[in-house]
Amino acid sequence: MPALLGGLLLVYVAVPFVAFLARTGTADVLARLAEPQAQVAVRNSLLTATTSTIVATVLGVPLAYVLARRSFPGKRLLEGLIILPLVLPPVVAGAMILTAFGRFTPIGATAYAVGIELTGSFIGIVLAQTFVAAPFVVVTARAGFGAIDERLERASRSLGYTALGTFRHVALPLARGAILAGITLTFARAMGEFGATYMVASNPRTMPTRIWVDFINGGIDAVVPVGLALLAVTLAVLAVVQRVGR
Amino acid sequence: MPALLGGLLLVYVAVPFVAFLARTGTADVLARLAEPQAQVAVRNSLLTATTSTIVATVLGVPLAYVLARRSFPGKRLLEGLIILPLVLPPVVAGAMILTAFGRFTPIGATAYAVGIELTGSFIGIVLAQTFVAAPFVVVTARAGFGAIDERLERASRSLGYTALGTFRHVALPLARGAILAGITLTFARAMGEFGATYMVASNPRTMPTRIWVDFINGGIDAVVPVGLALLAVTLAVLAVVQRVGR
Amino acid sequence: ESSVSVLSAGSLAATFEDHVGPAFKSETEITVQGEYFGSNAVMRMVEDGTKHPDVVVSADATLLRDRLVGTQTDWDVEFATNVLGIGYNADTAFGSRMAAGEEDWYDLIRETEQGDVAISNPEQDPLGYRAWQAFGLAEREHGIEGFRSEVWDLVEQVAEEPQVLGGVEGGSRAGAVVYGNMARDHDIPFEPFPAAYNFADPSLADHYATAEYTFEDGTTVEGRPILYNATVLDRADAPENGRRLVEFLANNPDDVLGEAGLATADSLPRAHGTLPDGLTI
Amino acid sequence: MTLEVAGLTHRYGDELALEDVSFEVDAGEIVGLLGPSGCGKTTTVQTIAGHVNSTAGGIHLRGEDITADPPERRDVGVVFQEPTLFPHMTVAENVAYGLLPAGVGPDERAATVDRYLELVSLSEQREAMPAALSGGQRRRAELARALAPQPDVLLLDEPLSALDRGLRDRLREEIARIQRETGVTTLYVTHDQETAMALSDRLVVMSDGQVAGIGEPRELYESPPTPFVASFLGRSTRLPVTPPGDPGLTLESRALAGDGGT
Amino acid sequence: MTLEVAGLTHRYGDELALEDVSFEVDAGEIVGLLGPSGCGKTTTVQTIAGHVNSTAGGIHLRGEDITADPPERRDVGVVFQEPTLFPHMTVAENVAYGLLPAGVGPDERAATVDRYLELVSLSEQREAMPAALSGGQRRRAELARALAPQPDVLLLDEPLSALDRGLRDRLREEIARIQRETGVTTLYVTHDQETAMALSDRLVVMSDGQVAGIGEPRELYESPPTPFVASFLGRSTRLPVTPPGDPGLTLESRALAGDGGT
Ligand SMILES: [Mg+2]
Ligand SMILES: [Mg+2]
Ligand SMILES: [Mg+2]
Repeated sequence: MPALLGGLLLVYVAVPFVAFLARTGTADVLARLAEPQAQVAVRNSLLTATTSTIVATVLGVPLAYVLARRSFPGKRLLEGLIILPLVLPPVVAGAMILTAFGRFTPIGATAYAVGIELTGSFIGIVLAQTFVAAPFVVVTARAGFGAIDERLERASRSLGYTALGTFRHVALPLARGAILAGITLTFARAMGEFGATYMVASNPRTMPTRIWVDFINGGIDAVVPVGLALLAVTLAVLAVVQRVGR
Repeated sequence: MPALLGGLLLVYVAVPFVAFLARTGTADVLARLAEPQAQVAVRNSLLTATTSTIVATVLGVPLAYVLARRSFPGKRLLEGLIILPLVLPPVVAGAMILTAFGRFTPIGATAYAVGIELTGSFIGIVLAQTFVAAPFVVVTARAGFGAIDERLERASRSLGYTALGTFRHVALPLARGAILAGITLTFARAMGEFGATYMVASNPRTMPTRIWVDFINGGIDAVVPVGLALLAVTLAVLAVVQRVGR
Repeated sequence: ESSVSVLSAGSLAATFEDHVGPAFKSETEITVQGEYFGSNAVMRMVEDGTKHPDVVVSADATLLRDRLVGTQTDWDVEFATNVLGIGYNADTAFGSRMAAGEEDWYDLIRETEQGDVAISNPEQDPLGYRAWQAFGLAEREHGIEGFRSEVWDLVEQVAEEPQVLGGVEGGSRAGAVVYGNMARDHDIPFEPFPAAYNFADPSLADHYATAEYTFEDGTTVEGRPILYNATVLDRADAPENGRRLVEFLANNPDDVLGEAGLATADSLPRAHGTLPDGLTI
Repeated sequence: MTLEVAGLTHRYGDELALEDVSFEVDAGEIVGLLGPSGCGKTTTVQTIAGHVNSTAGGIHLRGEDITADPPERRDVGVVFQEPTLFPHMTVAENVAYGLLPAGVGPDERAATVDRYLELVSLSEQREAMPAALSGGQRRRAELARALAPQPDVLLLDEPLSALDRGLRDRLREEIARIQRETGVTTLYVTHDQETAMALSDRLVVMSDGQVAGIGEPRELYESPPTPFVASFLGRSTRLPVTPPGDPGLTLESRALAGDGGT
Repeated sequence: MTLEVAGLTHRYGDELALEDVSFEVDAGEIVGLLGPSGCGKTTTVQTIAGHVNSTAGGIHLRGEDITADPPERRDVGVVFQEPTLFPHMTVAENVAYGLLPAGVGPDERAATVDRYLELVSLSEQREAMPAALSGGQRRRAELARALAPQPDVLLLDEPLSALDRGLRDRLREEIARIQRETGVTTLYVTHDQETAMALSDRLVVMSDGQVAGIGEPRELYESPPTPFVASFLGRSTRLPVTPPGDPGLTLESRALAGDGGT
């Protein structure tokens, strides 16, 4: 019975995928992937999504810890804030990022004055991906930290470790599984991010923006090569993350 | 130190939001939300995202259970398959759904013949949202089930409960927290889903498609009313879910 | 409830949502259900069969005619035109000098920094290649040697119309080459180009045609007037409603299109191919 | 004959975990299933309970062939080696859990729960959550839970191995008393010769997936059928009393150091 | 004077958890902090350990004011009421954990771990994970972990309340021995009069957030300063022997039924 219901969902996810490949075929995938445009997109996506995931993890895991452990006025508000990018349609997220970091905003202009372009650049892509994907690692890691008995951390403090040392030696290793799940979700989302990226930095091209351009120029069939590459690359990276994380 | 790093991420998420509201103002939000178009979008979004979340939960939680408990050949493949919609840019997801369920496909034509429109309809929206958002509840619930000692379930079987009864009385209550987190992510994602929805069913309008149309019509300022409504409605529903789920 | 589905160029989103839709509904009780992508994507999705609207509207009459007439339909009606020009952000140096109106746009744009001014991607969007063509025509019109290549290096090619305007509004761009109706929809200041290169006058078609743009794949597109056309697909679900909408557009009652910021020329509306029975313009 | 295990053979992948294991447990009898770690005791228990499907062989309960039945249709009560109280239910709810599928009505259910909680001396803990119980209390709650639906056979898989020495001795006597009072047919699995000898009416000694000897404790001890049985049963008397590191602490620390399972 | 607690007052929101609590613990002394559940014992311990910041009052350790120090700078060893072994480390790693911030080098660290594991009779479990230990072994591992960095004061917060009766008695004696051998200044928190009387050099009796009496066990017992001390200390002798439900089971089931905490 659970298998039956679950199977239904799997079939539902599989049908579009199979129909898509059946219709489009995968004939000249390799030839198309050999084109420099495609290769650049793969490289850009890997580069930016990895950066975004690292940024999201390095900032998000401590945030998750603070949210799990401390209570302070306005905490509820911050918790709502962190779900925000999850709810926002990517277009709105993109528009928001532009209002904050666009070239002629105070922040954007300052950065530009010192030679850093916050939009239409790798940084722009990372800004967009981080904004949209970071909540996943925060929400998941928070659940992981919440499940740790706080007394273990008190014991660590009384054994001479600072709050930071305790975080490193007790909280982090014990929440590893949850953090790993969060990194998985964040990386997958960053790799697939299109809407906000397209608003903030449609160039340089990532795989999703390349796919969009291929789509409007060449229709559904043209999407297949980079689309498959996106799936393959993402799943490969996640497999490595799982292995290393164990 | 964790608070500092975490604060950085919060600030990063907050800055675009604040900049956005500062720039656009929230003056005539209520007036705009009083317009029937906006109200229809709110209603449609609530209706479809709730339906999608229920479908994803009813199918996805059993799937998560099967993935957590059974091992069978091809399991890795299915696990990859279920992350797929997470990685795909929504446009590609939308294109895939259209190749599977579009009006002139075998499935779409058959459904149309008996009076069911799978695209450009409520069903189409639910199809798109479920495809994109269901993985969250599966991944999260799976982690929850995985954390339950399997021996508890064996004990339940030996006390006279079928596999299904054991699922209901032991596995479900013990994984409740994780399932709740999954439902939260899925609902938030379904509420915010734009790319696939716009491809599969840009009408009837949901809040995200309404926002998109408002945006290309009226620019960034025009996005504010429905955008705020989207956030408010989603957070309100999630607050209720959290309360009921405890 | 009776409705008609429209797949339209993104630049007409406001036109349909705020002007044509409500006016048509009040006249006919038929609801317009609009859906908007770049003109190229529109054609592609109709060809692919991923979208099956009743009415297709293009911001590039030739594009629709080349791609859909003969396979998906055998006629189209040109019903409006539009003006190309520069929309700007008055808070920037470039924008404030444009607003002052004392200097020529082509002098001001050359003083911007790389990326300050945006255009649509010419590979994806007619708005993009029209910018290229307009720069070329302007170079000749004003006798400014090397203007186009100089400016071309300065401007940033961003995705499509929505992104172009989003940049100006959001504060990441000082200005952008846009259509007049877009600037009006978004409430940003707009300076139209002169008729010689604003692509708004169908009678200057031959002049516009002297400017060309060559795509990355080597094909070439000539400049031509901005001409919006529409058709009803052969396999429309609601062909009758579709025809009424096209008729409504062609006859433009109460200047609905003018309200939306579009231009109508004397030569419009103009039909191509054999119009279906019952459709009169 | 309440329980009949005939020719049980089980393979995990390539490895032969059980090989032709056969024995019987009479009504009301308590049989000890004794053997060193890894000899196949738990696999045997799991097969009888229906959580492992044997590669070959059959199991009869009260004359019926239950080999293919799922666990929930077997009327076999199990106390697992590790604790399995449901953490989201009170002690009373845990004990009542198995009564519902057995079709016991609400009133009788409450009475039954009371009776079994009293039997294991946990009446005062009826509303406690398992997390609040001590190790010995948990074990007794599990015993009550397994007994309440009145199974045809009770399987106890090393129920004491996770407990400390002194508690273990006391709880062993408690189990003997409960078995006497309820008269439930019991298979008691252990690697501890002393426990097996003290508790069992009869012994089944296993070694390396096979039955090495069956008989009454004294009989097996006095005339062991195989050298393995001889050495395994004899060892408890031959065990040398090793002097601990610090001679000053001898008796006290011995008592504590010796606790816990294998 | 090793530990000096002076005028400790603590509020949780509106509620007054501690009110002007003052007492001292001499070097090498073992002082029992005794009182019924909820009287403020754990809050006092947490305040001394630095996990709770008191609203008012001060704590001096070896003459130094540590009131504002974070827990890691206090040289206070704690064994919490509930088990807190790090589940991702072996027993030896747990015991070694506190030696690193104390600046003990690798060689000495290994020797120290060996010494303390031997002290608590856990040498054979050095590589075991905490989950594999019995309840009593866990408690002893925690004791070793708390003692290894040689804290100025050891705080034991009802270390036996989660254990079964018999084990409790044995481990109590074990703790007394370890305290004697290491000579560590100890504050032993309990709600159990018997344990407190048996273990302590001196007693601090608390009631409702306040100190109700301080003195040597016998002295307090014989001439209690307040009615509360009288009734609380006296109760262990006045406790009536209630006959259990089934008279046939009397002694055996009593021993088991009485175990566990509060
Ligand atoms: Mg367009
Ligand atoms: Mg075993
Ligand atoms: Mg306490």
